[in-house]
Order: sequence, then structure tokens, then C-alpha cells
Amino acid sequence: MTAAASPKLALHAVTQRFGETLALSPTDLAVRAGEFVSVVGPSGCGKSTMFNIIAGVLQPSGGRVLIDGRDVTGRAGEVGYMLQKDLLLPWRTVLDNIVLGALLKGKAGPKERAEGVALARRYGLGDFINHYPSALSGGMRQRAALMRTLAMHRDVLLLDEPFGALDSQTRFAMQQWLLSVWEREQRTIVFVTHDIDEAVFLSDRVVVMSPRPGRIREIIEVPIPRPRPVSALTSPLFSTIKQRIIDLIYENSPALEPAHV
Amino acid sequence: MTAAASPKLALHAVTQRFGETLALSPTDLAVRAGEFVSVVGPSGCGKSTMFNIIAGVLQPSGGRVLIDGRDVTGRAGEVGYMLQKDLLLPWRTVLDNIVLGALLKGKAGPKERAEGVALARRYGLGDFINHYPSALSGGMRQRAALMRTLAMHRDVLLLDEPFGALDSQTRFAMQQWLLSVWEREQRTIVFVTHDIDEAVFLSDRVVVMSPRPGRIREIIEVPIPRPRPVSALTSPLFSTIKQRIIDLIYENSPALEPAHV
Amino acid sequence: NAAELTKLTFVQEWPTPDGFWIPWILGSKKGFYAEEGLELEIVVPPTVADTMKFLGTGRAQVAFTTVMDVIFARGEQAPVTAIARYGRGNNWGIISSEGKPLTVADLKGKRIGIYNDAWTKAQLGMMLADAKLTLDDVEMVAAADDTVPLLLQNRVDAITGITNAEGTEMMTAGNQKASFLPATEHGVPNTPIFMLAGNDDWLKAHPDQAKAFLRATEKSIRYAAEHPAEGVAAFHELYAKAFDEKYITQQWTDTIPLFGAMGDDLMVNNEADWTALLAALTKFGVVKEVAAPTTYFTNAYLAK
Amino acid sequence: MSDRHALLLRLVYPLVALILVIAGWALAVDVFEIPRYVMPSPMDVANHIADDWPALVKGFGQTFMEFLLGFLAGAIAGFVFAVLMDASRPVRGILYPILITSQAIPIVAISAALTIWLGFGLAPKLVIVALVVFFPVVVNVLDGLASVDKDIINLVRSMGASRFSIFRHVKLPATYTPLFSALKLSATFSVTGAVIAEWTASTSGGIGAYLLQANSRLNTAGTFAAIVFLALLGLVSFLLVIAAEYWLTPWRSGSKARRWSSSYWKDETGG
Amino acid sequence: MSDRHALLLRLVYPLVALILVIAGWALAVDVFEIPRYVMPSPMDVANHIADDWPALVKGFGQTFMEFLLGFLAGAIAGFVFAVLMDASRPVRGILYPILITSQAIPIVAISAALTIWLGFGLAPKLVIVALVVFFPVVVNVLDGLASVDKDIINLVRSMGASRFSIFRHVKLPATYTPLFSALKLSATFSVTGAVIAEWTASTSGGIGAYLLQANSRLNTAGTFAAIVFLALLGLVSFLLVIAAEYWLTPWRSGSKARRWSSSYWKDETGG
Ligand SMILES: Nc1ncnc2c1ncn2[C@@H]1O[C@H](COP(=O)(O)OP(=O)(O)OP(=O)(O)O)[C@@H](O)[C@H]1O
Ligand SMILES: Nc1ncnc2c1ncn2[C@@H]1O[C@H](COP(=O)(O)OP(=O)(O)OP(=O)(O)O)[C@@H](O)[C@H]1O
Ligand SMILES: [Mg+2]
Ligand SMILES: [Mg+2]
Repeated sequence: MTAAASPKLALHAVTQRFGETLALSPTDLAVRAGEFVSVVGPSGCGKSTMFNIIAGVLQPSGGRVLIDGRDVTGRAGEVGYMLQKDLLLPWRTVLDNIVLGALLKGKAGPKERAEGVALARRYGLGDFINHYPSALSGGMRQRAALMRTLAMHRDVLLLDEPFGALDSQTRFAMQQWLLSVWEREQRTIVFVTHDIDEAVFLSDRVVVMSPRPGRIREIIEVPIPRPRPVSALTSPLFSTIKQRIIDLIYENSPALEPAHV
Repeated sequence: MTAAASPKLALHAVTQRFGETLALSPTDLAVRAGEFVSVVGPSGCGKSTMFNIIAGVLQPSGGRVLIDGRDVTGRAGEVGYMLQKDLLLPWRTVLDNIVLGALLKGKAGPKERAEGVALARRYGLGDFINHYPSALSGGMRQRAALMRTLAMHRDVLLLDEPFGALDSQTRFAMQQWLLSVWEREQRTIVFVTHDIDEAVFLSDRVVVMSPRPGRIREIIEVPIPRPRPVSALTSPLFSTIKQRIIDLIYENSPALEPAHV
Repeated sequence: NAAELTKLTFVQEWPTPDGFWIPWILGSKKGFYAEEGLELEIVVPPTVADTMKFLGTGRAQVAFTTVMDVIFARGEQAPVTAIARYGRGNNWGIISSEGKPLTVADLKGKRIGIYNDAWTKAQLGMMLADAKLTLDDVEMVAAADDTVPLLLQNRVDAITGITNAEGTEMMTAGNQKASFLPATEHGVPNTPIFMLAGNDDWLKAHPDQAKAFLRATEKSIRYAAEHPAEGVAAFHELYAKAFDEKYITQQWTDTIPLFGAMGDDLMVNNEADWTALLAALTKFGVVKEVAAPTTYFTNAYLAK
Repeated sequence: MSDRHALLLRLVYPLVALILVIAGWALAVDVFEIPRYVMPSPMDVANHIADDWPALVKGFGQTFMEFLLGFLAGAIAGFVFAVLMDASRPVRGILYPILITSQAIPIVAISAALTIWLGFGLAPKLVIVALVVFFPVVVNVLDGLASVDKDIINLVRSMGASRFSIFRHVKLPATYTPLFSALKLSATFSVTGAVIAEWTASTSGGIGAYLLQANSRLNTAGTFAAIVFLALLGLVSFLLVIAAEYWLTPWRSGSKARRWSSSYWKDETGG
Repeated sequence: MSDRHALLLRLVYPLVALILVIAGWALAVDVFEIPRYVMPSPMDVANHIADDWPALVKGFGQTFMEFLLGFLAGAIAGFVFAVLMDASRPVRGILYPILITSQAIPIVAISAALTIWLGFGLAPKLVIVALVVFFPVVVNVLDGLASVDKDIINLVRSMGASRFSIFRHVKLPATYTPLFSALKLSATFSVTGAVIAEWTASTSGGIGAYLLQANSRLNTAGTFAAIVFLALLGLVSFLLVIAAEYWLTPWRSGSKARRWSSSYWKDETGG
């Protein structure tokens, strides 16, 4: 645990059972303010479960979630949350989707909208605020979804495989963009991905999880200096870290037989 | 052009216009029997167009397609073709989907089916031959689609982003599997992907295309010895080839602004 | 002074307007009802059977109906009573094409177009009995709206009906004078078909209105019989050209003689008629049990 | 150019359809020598319409009003019902079989009872039209409510949305597409409902009453005139539903919010 | 265990529904003192059914046959029509408006003409029932045909499939889902069609004719007995469609081909 004395987000012995199965065994984690932490691990290791608990959508079987030291266990609306599917509402314009947090509370006034417009302009969707999501490309939709998360003004953002559905090139551009947003807005980001390149490229630390029962296996520091150019992807340090993570993930798992994919 | 004197598949000055736009400028390509060739390039550079022409689904504006020296331009049914979407028929069992080629011609007898079953057994779907596709995971579906392509008994397989929709880990397992199939069945594979890692890891040669108008920019040899272990992904030779391809793709393209993703 | 008029809901015998309705249509127009302090709301029922439901439940105070409907309604304990007759005798029978007259015995094995009303099967049964036949000896085709086209197209050999409806229609649509086999000549009592009926509770509570209604109606019948063209015109004004003018004119012309001599007993129900009808109905098992003839009707609201 | 062409075709096809129907009809009457009391010729009908124009137009207005009010009432009732049924599994389980079997009961069989309870006014007619729309709306809206992505619900919950807010912003709009497909399917059909309703117990004359009257005594020209007006009414009602769909679900017909809608952002800074 | 529980619930809900309807009905008759000739009590109806059981059962059989044959005819005709319309844009463009407006024409208005042309036998009744099913089937099957993924068509073309083969293996099966949703929607409703057909001109007595006769004698117990049988018929027809769907689209209800189906691979080698 390399987190500072007063972490932005802290999990204390958070546990989740679904009937017989232990989806998440008691888990501790601390994330510093402004930190970018990625979570990797095979399917079913409890990543989404952990996020649902932090987001307050799921009441954990045990343990506590703290933000800035306040207990927020089981309380929704405390963090920004975004999933692999963009989940934009098709019947709302891009702008309305961005200010959805305010809309849901019935207070999406001109002020909130103007702010949403500014956000859209800043991050390249200025020409599309009055369009419906169906008119957007996959990458643009994902960006709109992230803006919706930003517009909630939460210090902590949980991103669950946000770029999983994008092709590699769009994905690369989105990663660059996410980093620029993160740097500018000074948010704390926890990021789930299946793509180890992505995890290493983006993060300060990578949390490696393992399944049955879901738990944190190791947390790996990524001491690659920022800003990171594209060439960082092929640097020896990068390769070393990537290899280490691949080893951790595949080490204990049974030999990957096609039948079990 | 490093192909042998008598290539398995050859394109001679194949051209495609859609109205005003030149989707594919006159293109030559030769693929040896048993070779694994990948095609990479930005969206819209004409990869799928080229495949549609080879598959005989699209009549090119100009040029010829040869297989084993025979002119097959505009003739369907000469190659195996597979797309990103698995396109399994939901109302057919996995076995029926695998023998679809025979079914469509009304000659899916016990012999064809027995062969389909053998194929499914060999490649890890033996327990699912009587299931409908909806019961299969994404990776299993993709494998069934590939078996359908194999069961057509074509020497040349065209795979258009077959693993594009899979998450990284499943994808990795599928790549391993595809390589094992390829080695065993001795087919010639042309493979479109957006993932440069994938292209390098799988291929003997990588065709890099560029758009407006769509054309082949360069063909790069991949002299990594087979079989290739996972660690090959982080070897210096791998990184060099990857870097070269990234340079080729991003070199002339305008700086990637988020607005144009 | 329209506000002072008492509104009476008057429900008709079946779903579509008929030339029979000319008296109250013309009477309303001429102000005969208003003279008696009444205003008629003419309502049509969805099916023939619903007339008595509306009357029994008090949704309507008065009704134009058939004698059989009154009898069936009383059998179900509906509080309704016949308060006047409309017409004098029974002009129901079997109709066949011009030049093809039939006897009752001829009907054996024939195909007959009928309506699914209370009255048709009862009387047809009585007629057939006259030649020792039963309903099973003929093939009945029940039509929802009109049997005449079936006969004109030779889809049936004969139809049941009355001279001033189906008979009229044979004339206007088929340009032929139909052959008519009257029921009354073959064992069916010659008693009136159509009745005016009232809701019992309303009759008790408002005898004056009932009397006023019948006075106005009688005046209307007499006036309409004397001025047929005026009657047809009033009908047309109300129902536009949904009707064939020729047909309505003919129908009213055919109807007027059925009132007989326009004497004092124009609308008076007569106990002998009811006794004869009820006896026949009992004999042929049309109704399970009947009450005393006088319980079905009253002449108490007719001017003496 | 191609857009204009498409629009033209859209207008041309129905016109061709109209001409074909009339021509086929005229030909059939002529060739098969169909007697006038079975089927009139198009000319007969045209003459009748010209003759009785005011009555037919008045009837059209009357029936249209019954249709419109009944249709709205049925759609709204069906919608509310579906929402209630969606909220509770037992309620759904119990009401569903009742709804299904109720469809087999002919309306005429219950119309007298309706009139006795509701009087001779507009009420029973509206109920009958409403009944026609009710069932498809309930079935489709239920489908729509059940098909909302659980992840979206989770997402808006994570944003702190209340139950009502989730309904208002997520569930409700998700029902629009199935709702409108139900309305389109039942639009013209509920015109028949209005006709049956007028047969129920009518004091006033709509086109349905007109048809019944004409039909009862072999006035086939009148019957077919009424049918022509009913077909017209059916077309109008179908187009009304299409128009309502266009206005109420702008995201399905265009890629941008409409300029005058409340969700359109007008740039005051003039960017 | 949970599966059994679910099945039990499925049976329990309709039973509760039945009990509620009967109880509500009995209560309404009692509390509002509804006269017998307007609405009988459930006991009256039960007595009547017991009394007249053979006639009702015979009528049920008759009406059921009309429904079944008409329903099949309408579904098949609608299907064929949709396939033809799908094959040609002009045909579709011309037929569509005709179909839409035709829905507004009440069947009763044309039923007399149908009888005159087709006689009193089964034919006109089948036509009337078929007309009820026809429209929803055409609309939904057209939707299904239009929604086939272009990529699948390309794929099977690349495999050398003929036009017919594409239709048989790709387009046809894609229509099943929308087809069955149309059939479910119109199953119970076409029972009403059968009733209207029997009212038009019938020689033989189905439940519809029974209802009309009972009604004409103010025999409300008989009328309601007929309604009960019609509701039953509606339920049976709905369940028949559900069963047909279950058998004809096995991929929608299970994850595996059924053991006795032709596409099930029986392992002779005993692996
Ligand atoms: N609501 C639930 N009820 C029962 N079991 C659940 C539920 N949600 C998750 N699980 C189980 O908990 C375990 C962890 O699931 P979770 O979705 O957190 O995995 P994940 O790491 O996000 O996987 P993936 O990478 O596939 O998204 C899995 O075994 C899953 O089957
Ligand atoms: N049927 C068509 N009509 C008109 N233009 C087309 C058609 N098919 C493709 N094009 C155009 O041809 C160009 C090449 O398209 P193609 O689908 O081959 O690209 P691609 O390399 O496969 O792209 P992606 O990576 O997005 O799949 C694009 O500009 C596309 O818009
Ligand atoms: Mg997950
Ligand atoms: Mg492509």
C-alpha cells in the first residue's frame, strides 16, 4: 500500500458474496487524490462487483468504502461511474446526455447546460451538442459518456472498460484524450481494462486481481515519466512491466485451452 | 513482391470505384500457398472492399483475381470468407452452422455432418454441436464461424477482423487457436485487423494500406521464428516491427485530434 | 319554452331506422309531442334484444317493440308492459320470388333465409306444423342484416318477413312483386306484431306523461297516414340519403293499410288477441310458462 | 434531387393504388354484371357522395371525434395499465390472462350493458373505441418497459436518481417506440371500433350509423359511400399517428434536435 | 426447485385471475342489484352451461374449426403476400396504402356480399376470420424480411448460395419471430372474427350463432354462457399459437436442438 496517509478513496475489508460464491474476498485499497489506478484481471475476478460497491449501487456483504474519510458505503451519487457500453439515452441530445446528472435531479438549468456546452467544446464535441447519440461514431459516443461522468463534478471517477468496444486506433486516440482530460481536471481515476498495454500506458499503478475468490493479487507501480509518447509503448521498461503483469495473470491460471475461452 | 512464381492468390490491378470515390486504386498482391498475411490500415482504406472483391461478392471496376492461376473475378464460392460479426444463423444448431456451406447447396448429408462434428470436436466445440448459437460465448461463436469457413474446404481463407469484437484475453486465446488451426490445416490466410500487435504476432507478412485513395503502402516481412511464445510479444524484434508499422500508419495522417476520431 | 318540455327516451325495436318510425318522426317535427309537454329522444338499440334491456332498466321510458319481445322480457322478470298496439294484424309470412308461389308443404327440404329474432322461429314452427313439418325439415339460413339479397340472388328458396319490409324491398330492389304465403292462413293467430311498451315504474310514477305520449302518438299516426309525402320528407330530413327514398315511400305506403280503419280502437290492445297468441306459444313450446294475458298489456293509458 | 424523387414516389404509389382500386372495382362490376343491390359501380357511389355531401361530412366529423377521443383514452389507459402491471409481478400475472381472454369477447355482446351503465351519450362509444386500442398498447408498452437495459438503470441509480426520476427519464422514453408501433397497428382498426360503437346505441349520426342505415335496406351506393369515408378516416388516423410519432420521437426521424424544441441549445454567445 | 416454483406460479396466477373475475362479477351483480336480463349471476350461467352442455360443446367445436381454418388461411395468405411485397418495391408501394385503408372498413359491411358470392358454407366464414389475421401478419413479416442483416446475405452469397437458398435458409427463418408476435396479437381477436362471420349468414350453429339466438330471446344466461365459451376459445387459440411458436422456433425457447428434431446429431460412435 503506497497510498498517502489520507487517501481520496479507501476500501476497508470490502467483501461480496452472491449466495454461495465469494465474488470479492475482503479487499483493502487506497487511492491518492489525483492518482490514475488501473485494475486488470481475468473475467469474473470481481472488478465490476468492486466498482458497483464503490458506486453505491450494490450494498457489500461486509466492509466499508470511504471517500475523503467519509463513510459512503451503499450510498449512490458520490462518484462518477462509466461502463463499457456508453449507455447514452437515445432520446436525449448529446448536451442533455452530458448534463444528465442535473436532469435527473430536475435542475438542468441554463447554467448547467452552458457548462455542458463548454465541456463539449473543450473536448471536441462542440458541433454535436444538439445531435442525438445515434448520429455519433463509437469514439464520439464514448467521449460523450465520459463528459457525462465529468459533468457530475465528482472527484473520483470509476471507468469500467470504457474503451473495450472500440477498435485499436480509435482506442489509442481516446486514451490520449483521457490522459489530457485527467491532467487538466485533476480528478482521481480508477480504470478497469482487459488490455494490459492500456493499463500500463495510462496508469500510475496497476492493480492485478485474481479470481475464485476475487481478490487483489499485487499492485504494480508504473514509473514511466509523463507525458508518455507513443514510443513509450515499445520501450524496454514498458515491456518489463507488461511481462510482469502477463506472468501474474497467466501464472496460476490453467493452461488456456480453447474450449474454456 | 516476395511471392513465389506461382502464387496461390493473386490480384492484378484490381480497382474499385464507388461513384466519384476511388475506394481501391489499382492493386497488385500475391500470396503464397500456406502463407499467413495480415492487412492493416486506417478505417476506409479499402480492406473490406478488397475482400469483397476476392470473395466474388463485389464485381471490381477493373483488374482480375486469380486463384491457382484461374481467373475467379466476380465468382462467389471460391474462397472461405469470415467477418468481424460471427453471422451465425440463430435458428441453426452449431453443427448446422458449421456445415452451412453444404446446407445452402442442399447436400448436408450424414457425411458432411460427421465431418462437421469431427471439426467441432477437434477444436473444442464437441459438447456444443446441438446447441444454438445463443448458448455460446463470444469466443466460442467466433470459433464456430471459423469452422464454418474451414468446412467449406477452400484453400484460401479471408478473415476480416474476426476477433475485433472480443476482449483482449479471449482474443489472445483465439489467436493461439487460429495459429494451431492454420498449422494443422495448411490453409492460406489473409487476415484484416486494426490491432498491430495481432498482425505482427500472427503473420508471415503484414500489408500496410493507406487511404484516399485506398492502396498498399508497404509490405513488411515478420521474420520471428515459429512457434511464437507469448514472450515474443515483448521481444525487441517485435517492438521494432511494430514501431515501423505504427510509423507508416501515423506518418502521413493528420495529427490525431480527438474531434476526428 | 323548450326547457319546460319533459324529455322521454324512446327506444326503437331494432338497430336501423324504418319507415314504421314515420309517425313519431313527423309528430315530433309537427310539434304534436311538444303540445303535450314532451320531447322525444329516439334511440336505437345495438341488437333487437337490447330494446327491452333499456326499457326494463329505466334507461328508456317508452319503447317501440314487438309482442314477442314483451313476452320474453316478462319471462325474465323485466318490468315492462305493452301500452298500445301498432297495427292491427299479422302480416308476417314466407316470401318467395315473383311467379314462384310456395305452399307450406313445398317448404320441405327448402332453404329459407331467416332472422335470428325471437319471433321468426316461433311462427315458422307454427306454420310448418300446419303441413306436419318441423323446423328440422327445412334448412334455415340466419342472416344478420338482410335476407332479401339472398333471395334475389337465388341463394335461398324463400325468406321469412313482413309485407311492409321484405315485401317492399323485393319491389324496390328486385323490381318484382313477391309471392307471399301469409302465416295467419296456416295456424298462426292473426294478432298484432308491433307494440308500444312502457317501463312499469315510470308508468306508475308518471301516468300523465304516459297518457300524453300515447295521445301525441295516436295523433301522429293519423296525421302521417293522411299525409304520407310529408312523413317521408320528415324521415329524409332526419336520416339524409342513407335511405333509398323509393323504399321508404313504398314502405310507408305499404304500412298505412295495416292500421285498418282509423277508428277509436286504433291502438287498443285486445285481450282475445293476447290469449290466442299465448295459447299458440304454449302449444308450440316457444315459452316455458305464461302468465295471465292481461298482465302483459294495459289500455289504462289510452284515451277512453 | 434523389430526395425529391423519393418524395414523389411516395405520393405516386398511393395515387396509383387509388386508381387501380377504382379501376378494378369498376371492371369487376361491369364484367361480372354484379347487380346494384350487391355492389354499386364507382360512378353510383360518386353520385351518391355528391348528392349527400353535407350529411356525409357531418357524419365524418362525428365519427372522427369519437375515434379521436376514444383512441386517446384507450392509449392513455393502456399505457397507465402497462406501467402498473410492470411495477408488480402478481398484478401482471393476474391481469394478463384476463386481458388475453377478454379479446375473444365480441364487443356487440357487451355493448348493451355498457350503454345501460353509461347512458346514450358519447361515453359508451369512447369506451368501445378505447377497448380496441387498449390491448395492443398494454402488450407493447409492457414489452418496452421490460426491455430497458439493466445497466442503464444501474448507471442512473449511481448518479443518485430517484425511482420517479428513473421512470421519467429512462423507462418512459423507452416505451415510445413499441407504443407507436401498437398505435399504428390499431389506428385504422379502431375506426372499425368507432363504427361498432355507433351501432351500439346511437342518438346521433356518424358514418357508422349512416352505413348501418344504408346497409339495412340495400342502399348499396350509400353503404359504399360510407365505406369510402371510413377508408378516408382510416387513412387520416394512420397519418395522424405517423405525424404524432414524428413530433414526439424526434430522435428516431432526425439526427439533431429540432430548433424550437426545449432541448435545443441556442448559442447566445454566437460561437 | 425454482423451476417448479415458477411453473406453479404460472398456473396459480391465471387461477387467481379466474377466481377474481368470477368473484367480482358475482359481487357486482349482487351489490348493484343488476337485473337478470341485463347480467346474470355466475351461478345462473353455470346452471345454463350445465343444462345446455351438448349444444354449447357442439357450437364450440364448430366455431373452433372455423377459427382454426380461417386463421391458418389468413396467416398463410398474409405470409405469401408479404414475401411478394418484399420482392418488389412498386408492388409494396402500391399495396401498402390499400392494405392500410382496408383496415378501416368494417367487416360487417362486406360480409353480406361475401355470402352472396361464396355461399353459406364454410368459405365466407374462413375469409372473414382470415381477413382479421391478414393485416398484422403482412406488416410484421414485411418488417422481418426487411430487417435481415445485409452482411449475412453477403456471407451466404460468398458461399455460393442461390437466390432461393438465401430465401429458404436466411430470409424465411428471420420472419418467424415477428410472424408469431403478429399471430399472438391476433389469435384471440380472430375469435371475434369467427363470431361476426357466423352472424352474417349461417346455416350451422357455432357459438356465435348461439350467442345471437340467446340474445334475441333476452336469455342473458345463454348469452353469457356463449361469452364464457368464446373466452375459452380465445384462451385456447392463444395457447395454440404459443405452442406452435414453441415447436417451430426451438432456438428461442431452449439452448439446444430437441432430441427428435432432424437437426439433432445423434452420436452413433458413442463419444
Ligand atoms: N448479481 C449477481 N448475482 C450472482 N452472482 C454475481 C452477480 N454479479 C456478479 N456475480 C458473480 O460474481 C463474480 C464477479 O463478477 P464481476 O462482474 O464482478 O466480474 P468482472 O471481473 O467484472 O468480470 P468481467 O471482466 O467479465 O467484467 C462472477 O463470478 C459473477 O458470476
Ligand atoms: N457500397 C459502397 N458504396 C459506396 N462507397 C462504399 C461502399 N463500400 C465501401 N465504400 C467506401 O469505400 C471506402 C473503403 O471502404 P472499406 O469498407 O473497404 O474500408 P475498410 O478499410 O474495410 O474500413 P474499416 O476498417 O472501417 O472496415 C470507404 O470510403 C467507404 O466509404
Ligand atoms: Mg466487469
Ligand atoms: Mg472493413
